[in-house]
Amino acid sequence: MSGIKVLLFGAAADRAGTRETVISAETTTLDELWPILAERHPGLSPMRDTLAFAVNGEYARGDASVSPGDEVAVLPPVSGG
Amino acid sequence: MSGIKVLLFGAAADRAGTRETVISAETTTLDELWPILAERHPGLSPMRDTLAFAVNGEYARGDASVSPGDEVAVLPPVSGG
Amino acid sequence: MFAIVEEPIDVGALIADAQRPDCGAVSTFVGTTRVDQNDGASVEYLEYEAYRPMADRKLEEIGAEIEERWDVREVSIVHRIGRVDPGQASVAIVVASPRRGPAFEASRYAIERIKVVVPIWKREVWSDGYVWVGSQVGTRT
Amino acid sequence: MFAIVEEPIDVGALIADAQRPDCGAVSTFVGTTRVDQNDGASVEYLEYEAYRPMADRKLEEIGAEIEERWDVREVSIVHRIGRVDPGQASVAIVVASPRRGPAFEASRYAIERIKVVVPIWKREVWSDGYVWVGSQVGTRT
Repeated sequence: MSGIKVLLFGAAADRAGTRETVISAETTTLDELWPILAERHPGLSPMRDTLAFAVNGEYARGDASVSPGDEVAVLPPVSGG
Repeated sequence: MSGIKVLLFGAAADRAGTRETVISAETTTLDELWPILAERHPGLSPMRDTLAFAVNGEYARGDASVSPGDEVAVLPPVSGG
Repeated sequence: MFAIVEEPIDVGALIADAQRPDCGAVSTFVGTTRVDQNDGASVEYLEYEAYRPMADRKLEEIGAEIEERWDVREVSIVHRIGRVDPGQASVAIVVASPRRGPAFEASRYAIERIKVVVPIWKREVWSDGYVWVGSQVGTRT
Repeated sequence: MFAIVEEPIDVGALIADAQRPDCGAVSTFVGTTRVDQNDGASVEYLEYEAYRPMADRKLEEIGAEIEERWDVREVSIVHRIGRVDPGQASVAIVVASPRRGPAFEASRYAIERIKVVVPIWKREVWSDGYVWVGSQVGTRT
């Protein structure tokens, strides 16, 4: 029940058709989480190379560890200002 | 009666002790007007190299012509902003 | 002050708050909704969303970077989210410094950094659909 | 708007007036009275005077130079004269442009040009006398 919470923003939320999803997984990495997310939301796949990720509110690289209870955010290119 | 009106500003007015004076002269140049002004207001003399001049509201060089009825302005280094 | 708000930004108040006797310069940048036009369509408004509280924290980090690099005495960054109509302010940056050089440089730095690191996204809502800026994802054909 | 005024400058109103649907950026510079201190004395206020109407015309010329060099759609320069207290605005420059680069560059250009060509002078009134800035003429010993 305390899976990995995944938040999606902007174009990623748009392509996924949702703003939030929970993935049940043991401790893993962002790179290993991605195929699970992309399978669940195929519309995300073409965006892969443009996306950044955050773990618990801070930018993280693909080899960053994520565990149940963590919050992962899927971040398209930012366009504030 | 329609001499050359000379306006003084900022530090120049301060050193001259006046903001306006009229010099009776035929058509002349700024360079030739200066000794008359400096004699009348000796406090101005030390400022000579820092001053700019305007004739009828536009910056003018020392060889600019001035005639009775013209307005000459004595401009210390500007310090707006 | 570093804030993400949903209401119009009172830029005049931010500037008034930044004016200080130990500063001679206040540089302000305001980003506004610009109406692009093409193919007979035009932008009707922008709509912003943010990942909070990460976005709030990134604004504060930019403020800290500025205070480390320049002699500034007051930095405010306010970003609006939600719908922002044409000509309205989406972001305001106000920097007060003893001297004008640092004030200009720091305010410019702030807007450039915002566009790179702050998790905020905008979509342009056109008369014929929308598009997420930067992703080219949307409903315009 | 190009103006020399004797009252406080309403910077917020100038910015609001500059916001336009065809612009994405408004850059504003506000010069304020900074309290210098030395030898146990401090600046109490500044006092500005202008050679008018030459000063008004020079402000307009700076505006024309800016519109020639950059794609800007709105330029306002307002300079206050008379007494300006600590922290108060003596000058405000507001530039609106479709893009931020020209807005920043043009507002910076305006303040640099003002300090060179506009016939306005300030004296610092200290607790122990005054001094005309730039001329070092005054009553401070």
